[in-house]
Amino acid sequence: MDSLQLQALLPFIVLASASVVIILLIAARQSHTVIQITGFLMMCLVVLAMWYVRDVLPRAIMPLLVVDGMAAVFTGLIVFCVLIIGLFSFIYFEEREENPKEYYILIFLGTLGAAVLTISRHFISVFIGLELLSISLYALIAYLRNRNNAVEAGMKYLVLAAMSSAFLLFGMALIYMDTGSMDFDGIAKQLQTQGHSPALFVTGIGLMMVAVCFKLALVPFHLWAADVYQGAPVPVTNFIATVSKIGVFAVLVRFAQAVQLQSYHFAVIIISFVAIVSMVGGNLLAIKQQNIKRLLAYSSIAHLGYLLVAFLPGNAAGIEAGMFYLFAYSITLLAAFGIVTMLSGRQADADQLEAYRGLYWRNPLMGAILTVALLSLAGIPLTAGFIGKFAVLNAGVQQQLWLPVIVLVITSVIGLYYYLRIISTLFAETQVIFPKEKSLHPLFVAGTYGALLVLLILLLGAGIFPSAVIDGIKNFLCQGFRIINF
Amino acid sequence: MILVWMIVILLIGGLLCWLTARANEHAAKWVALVTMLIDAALICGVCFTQRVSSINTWIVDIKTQWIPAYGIGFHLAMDGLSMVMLLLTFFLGTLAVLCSWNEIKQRTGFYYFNLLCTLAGIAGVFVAMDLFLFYFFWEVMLVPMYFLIAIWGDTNRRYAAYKFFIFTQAGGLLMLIAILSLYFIHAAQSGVYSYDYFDLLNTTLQPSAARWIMMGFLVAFVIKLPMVPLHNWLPDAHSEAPTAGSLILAGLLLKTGAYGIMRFVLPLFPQAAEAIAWWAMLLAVIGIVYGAMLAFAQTDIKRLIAYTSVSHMGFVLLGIFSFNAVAMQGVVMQMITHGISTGALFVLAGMLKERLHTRDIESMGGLWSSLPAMGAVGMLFTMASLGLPMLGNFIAEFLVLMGAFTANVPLTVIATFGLVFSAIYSLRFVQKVFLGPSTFQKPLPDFSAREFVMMAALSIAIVWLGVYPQPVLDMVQHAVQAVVTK
Amino acid sequence: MTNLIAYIPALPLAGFLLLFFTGRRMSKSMIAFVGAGSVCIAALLTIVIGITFLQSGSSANTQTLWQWMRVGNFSCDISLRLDALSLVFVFIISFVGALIHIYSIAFMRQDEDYARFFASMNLFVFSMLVLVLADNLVLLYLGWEGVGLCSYLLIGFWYKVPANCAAANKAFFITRIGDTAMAIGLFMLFKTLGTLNIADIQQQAATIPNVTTIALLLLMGGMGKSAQVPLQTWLPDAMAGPSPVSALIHAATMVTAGVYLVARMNVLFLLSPAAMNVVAVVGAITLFVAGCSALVQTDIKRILAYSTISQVGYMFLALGCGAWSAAIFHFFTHAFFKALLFLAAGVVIESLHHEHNIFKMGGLKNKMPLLYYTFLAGASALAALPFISAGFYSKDAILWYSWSAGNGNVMLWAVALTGAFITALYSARLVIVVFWGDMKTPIAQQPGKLMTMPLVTLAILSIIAGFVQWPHNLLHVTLFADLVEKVLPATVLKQGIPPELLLQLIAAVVTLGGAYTGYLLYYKSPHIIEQWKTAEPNLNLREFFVKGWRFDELYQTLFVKPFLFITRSNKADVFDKIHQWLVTACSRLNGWLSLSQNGSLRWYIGSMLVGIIFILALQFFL
Amino acid sequence: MPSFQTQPVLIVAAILFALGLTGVLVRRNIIFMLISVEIMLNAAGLAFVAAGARWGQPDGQVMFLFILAMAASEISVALALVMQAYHQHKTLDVEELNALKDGTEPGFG
Repeated sequence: MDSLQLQALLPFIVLASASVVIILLIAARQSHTVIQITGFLMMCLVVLAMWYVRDVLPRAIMPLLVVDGMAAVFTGLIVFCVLIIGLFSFIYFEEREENPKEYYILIFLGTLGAAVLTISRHFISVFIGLELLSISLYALIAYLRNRNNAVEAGMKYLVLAAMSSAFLLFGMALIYMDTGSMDFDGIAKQLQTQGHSPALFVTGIGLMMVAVCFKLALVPFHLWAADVYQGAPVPVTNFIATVSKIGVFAVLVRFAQAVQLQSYHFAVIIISFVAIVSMVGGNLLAIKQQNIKRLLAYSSIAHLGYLLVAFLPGNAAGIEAGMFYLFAYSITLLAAFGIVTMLSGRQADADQLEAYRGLYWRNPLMGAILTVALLSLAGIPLTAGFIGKFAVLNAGVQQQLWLPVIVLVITSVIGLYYYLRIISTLFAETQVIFPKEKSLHPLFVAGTYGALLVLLILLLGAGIFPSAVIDGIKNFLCQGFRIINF
Repeated sequence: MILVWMIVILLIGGLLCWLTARANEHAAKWVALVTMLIDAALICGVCFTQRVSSINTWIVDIKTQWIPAYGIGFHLAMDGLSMVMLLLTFFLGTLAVLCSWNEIKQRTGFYYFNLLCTLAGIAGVFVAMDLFLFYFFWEVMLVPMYFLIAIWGDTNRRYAAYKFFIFTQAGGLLMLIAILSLYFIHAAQSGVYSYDYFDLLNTTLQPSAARWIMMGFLVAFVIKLPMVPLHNWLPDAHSEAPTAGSLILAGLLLKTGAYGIMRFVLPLFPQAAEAIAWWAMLLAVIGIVYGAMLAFAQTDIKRLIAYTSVSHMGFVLLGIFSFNAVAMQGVVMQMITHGISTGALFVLAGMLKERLHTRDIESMGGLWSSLPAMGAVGMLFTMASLGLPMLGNFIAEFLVLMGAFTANVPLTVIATFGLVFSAIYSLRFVQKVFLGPSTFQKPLPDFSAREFVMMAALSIAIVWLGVYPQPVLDMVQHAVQAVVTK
Repeated sequence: MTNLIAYIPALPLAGFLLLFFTGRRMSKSMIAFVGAGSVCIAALLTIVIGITFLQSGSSANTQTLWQWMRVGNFSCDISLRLDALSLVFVFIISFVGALIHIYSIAFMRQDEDYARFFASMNLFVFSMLVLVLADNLVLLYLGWEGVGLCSYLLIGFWYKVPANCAAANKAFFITRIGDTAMAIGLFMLFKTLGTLNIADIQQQAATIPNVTTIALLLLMGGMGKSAQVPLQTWLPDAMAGPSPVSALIHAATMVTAGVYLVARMNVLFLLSPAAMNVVAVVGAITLFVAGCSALVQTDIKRILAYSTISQVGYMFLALGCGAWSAAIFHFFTHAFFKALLFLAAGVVIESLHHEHNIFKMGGLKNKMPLLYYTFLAGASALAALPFISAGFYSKDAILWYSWSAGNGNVMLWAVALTGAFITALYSARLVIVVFWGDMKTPIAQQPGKLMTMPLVTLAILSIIAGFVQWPHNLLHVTLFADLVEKVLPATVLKQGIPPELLLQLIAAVVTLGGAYTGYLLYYKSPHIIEQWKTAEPNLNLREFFVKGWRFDELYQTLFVKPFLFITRSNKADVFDKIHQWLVTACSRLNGWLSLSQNGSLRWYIGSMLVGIIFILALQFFL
Repeated sequence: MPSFQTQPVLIVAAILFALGLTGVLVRRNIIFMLISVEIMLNAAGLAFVAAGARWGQPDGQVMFLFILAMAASEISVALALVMQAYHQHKTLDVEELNALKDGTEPGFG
């Protein structure tokens, strides 16, 4: 490993050291505030490091990792999400009596896992990243063990995730057995040069797809999503909905790109099938849901289905569209869960729709942000979600994937109903006066509001002037393709 | 730049309303009124500085890049047709502000914000010459309209608002797919990625492709129009919306559908449109008769008027698909006069509701003696709605039918008998509301000065259009000719 | 003088606008001054213009006001055209209109909606003038619909009584059906000729291939407005309006708009013998059907209404036979005597506490002699008493032409003759029952000067108006025919028909016989009627006639009830059900899918396994 | 090519995997479910070792070590959760852990 490679890995090293720093701080009995600020600074440091190393990209660290433009985009997105989630976590945990300090260790470890996923080009690194992420999540979900049935949620996630890991591993083993390589490029090369036994390879891909679908909560492996979203603390839910999905999607994209997954008929069929049933199932499940966390879980099932439509073409446009979509989806969910966090009280999360009745009239800013977020989820213009959906449709129509595209359209119309349902609740008349019980550090309240405002500006900005984002993604991807083709 | 300014002024005015209402609830309406008047003055200025009869080209044309990555431009342009529609928009918009004056007592700031945003969206639709931009405005006008219905509507407002949004969104997304398909076909042919209307006009399409793509556009437009059997959102939305909402819905929103067909469907897909002309005319005729029959059956005054819109817009569809200049001019006239006459009836219904606190015509009656001026105006607009000569609607329907007669005799004959039905429901309306024994004992106030000004403006407009429609006909002549000759 | 034509309709329009906007703040005398004054000036203007027109000897004067619409290859203007035919109509409209307005000043004095009445009347006069002065069919249609509107407004003038509104609505609907047919006719004309200008149509008519259809469609329009079978049912109900309205709109002017239309479009009808026959047959049927109904009515205004239908039937008969000038002549005389009868009936009704039933009247001859004699003049004109009434000259011409004219035949003549008998019979009945015999209801008030003056004027006209046109074999005065035949084709006579004198004698005898029968039945020996009434079939027949040949009931079952049934049962919009069904389907699916989210970890594992198997199967079997 | 026969080992691994899967599916006790998951992981490990042997590479065994490490850490977290679950529910039956689910919702629209 030369110094340039080391340099390329700098952001990830900083990220890894963040956990260590937190551990040390806890050992030094520092307060929640200090840990929070340190965590925030560490994340900023990661961003700085990424900025610093941008010139050495793309760079492969054989055989496990590759840091390229695509990885940079995904990691940047992940780190951004974690920055925001970290801010929200403070006000969420500050109210609760449990000791929140270890939470930060776990969240940074999980982030590291997701970040590793984005740069992995080898089964081993995929596996390590994924497990790092998963094991952190087990603990994170059940972190507030005394409420919200958090333990139940953690338990369910654990058993199912472990099972899906087993599938992933078995699938990997089969592919390895078939090709003799665990390196993505190696597998690809092997597939091109010599005849391989389709049965092993196909089964392996199938089993791996199961694991990926599970992590992305796609139908028919979606059943955990609602329960876990509901049981986990709100920032953790937010983390699952954004960071873990970005990481897994990143590795999916990289793997698919390497082995040209979309050139296999069976793979296209599976992905189309999963995408379609996810769009239909997710939206239908959400229609009557009254619990906003569950509702967002179902909505994210549907959204990941939309994302797969962008993934289906397997070309640059599709990947760009997918990245933009993930970007839009992430900031939208960050904003939505941010509001949920803000409204969650000492006793319970604000997950009942009733708690949102007349929110706009009580707190116009929060109401407006949540409204914009929901409109973005529904894909209404002026919001990032619309451009995202447009990009996905763009990619789908270009490849003439009529069936998924039509299903996308129909299901997003169905989906519109439940977003509108929440929105009209936000604007409904209200008699109930909700007591304000928070007395937090004004800096953090200001910070949280600031974060929400930033998200709002991003949501609208990416909806009205998406060029900057799209061009950014394009530029980074060009770097990414260079390494893959060299 | 004048077009951009028109839209921007509306948006700024809307924001100002929102902000000023926090200081003073009454300030908002004055801000809104001034905004509308400025815009109305602008468009009148354009109208007078251009020599009206000689508009045979695009008067104002602004074209810049917006999202270059997708070939999306920001292209606004105006020809005679757009200009007429803009005149109508700002005329009715001003009235919408006026008729909300006393009706809206709560949350005025947000109300006027939404009102002006809706108008901005509508104005945008009429001048957008980039298909993506068109779609953008098309969707943008929905959200504030949704709020207008869902927040300030009547008892069943949420249901109506959902229905309105979901119906139009469903059509809109299909149109988006169609736009994308057209975009890619055009790109494949010319190598230029562009959503520009004038670029896409040069696309040559396979008949089958043209048919499908056209259907995508058409579905969106006929839902908005609305055409039976896709009209169901309309009665609910119209009857539940606040008065200004109904006015804008009936007066302007429906017109965007007709405008879309004239501007996009016919020029882009002339052959495909011709192929389905018979079916479109058939559905139009069904709409005319069916809407009239349902209007006759209603007891809710606003619902009744809403169904008359279904009937009247049938004439629009009939005229458009008869592909000749006479009918097409009639269609433009119908768009304007229907906007005025039905808008006036909705305003009238709003005034009645303000005084009687009911929309049920069974509980009205004999109001002419207590409200003579209102009775006279009501009679005037009912007569307009049943197509009495001397009033604008007659010109419109006469031209449409006369033009359509050259295209399809049997259907036009049936459509003409729709005039009998329109007489039946109109007279029932007058009789139930204004004639018969008086049911209200306490004295009711007749027009206030504000109401008088509104009704006078509408009455003068409708009579003027009936007696001297030539200026309007001249203004749109070239636009219509261009559509017809395609 | 040509550029003064526009002032004729403009004056009543100005009156209307003035009354419409400021009427509620005007005093009653001011209203009367504006309302009646505008029409009176218009009448004077008409006379001036008419005289100049006649002196100038030109065939037509056109005045174009402004371009109405020009679209593609279609253009039409707001343009007025005065020729002999229009002149006759304009004269009647403005002159009779002025008289009726004067009468109304007193008649409507007590009404609170004085201004509204005069406004509507003025608007009517305006529309009617536009109708007859229009130089293109679109403008004609404008006037056509305008008079329909005014008719509606005035029938339902006393709108607080639901029955009046119903009558108004009925009038509007039924005429609208005719109007719609007419509109289709206009579309067809435009499609074939590319113009709707009347002069152009007349020039190019020969090139129209489907002229019969067009003519019949236009006829439909005329039948609606002119209350011809089968669209006649609205007119008897229209009597719900004030008497001056009945006089002006439903007797003198509007109901003859159909006659005007057919006469104006004579070129088209001449090209189509079939259409001519239809016109004649419709007229014949109508005059007979309505005459029978008029015989048995008891409401004074309804009798007059049916008689109007019947008389307009004569006009149609004449038109259909090709006796163009005779039809217009009958319109001319009919306007006077029927307006007179209605106005007089209005006085009777007013005097007798709004009593409409003629059998509760009686004995007015001595109490109200002036009224009696004017009414008598009108009734004799209606009955067409030979020589002394205007009706004789016009109706005799029609009877003669119904056989002798190119399109006439003996059947039509026979029907017309029967009609003449019936007309004389019910005219006599009306006079005798209302004015003779014993007084049954006390008189409340005598008519004032403002009311008697128009009555007397019209009575005189009812007698002398016929002198402008005498039968050929008597004096051969053809002033009227000469005038209108500048525009209308001359009547062509057939060969081989009985001598005119014989037919005239028969007609005169029949008329007198009818009048005598009336005298016999209702004065001399009323027991005959009483006896006749005792028989069951006769009662049924009477009932049948009273109900206007049960046309109303027929339409009720054929159209109204099904329409009401369909609309009522579909009030909630059947298409809504489809959308509701979609919503329900989504809701169901949601329910079923929700069942899978049952919180059981083992179930989750199981379904995951199923998913895996499914995906693997998908891979291998596709 | 080494003469090592991968086929039988693979079949054994598959059987082991299926056994583990069956175990997860049929057992109600959380502990046993976890054990079954471990069996599945080990089956995958076995497959890796076999594959590594087939290609004469150490990678398979390396992977197995990773799997072991991951399984251990996972189980440690899992056992902590099991403790908590037992603490709260006084049972290890997974069927008792079903508070989180779709409830019956109020009416539509």
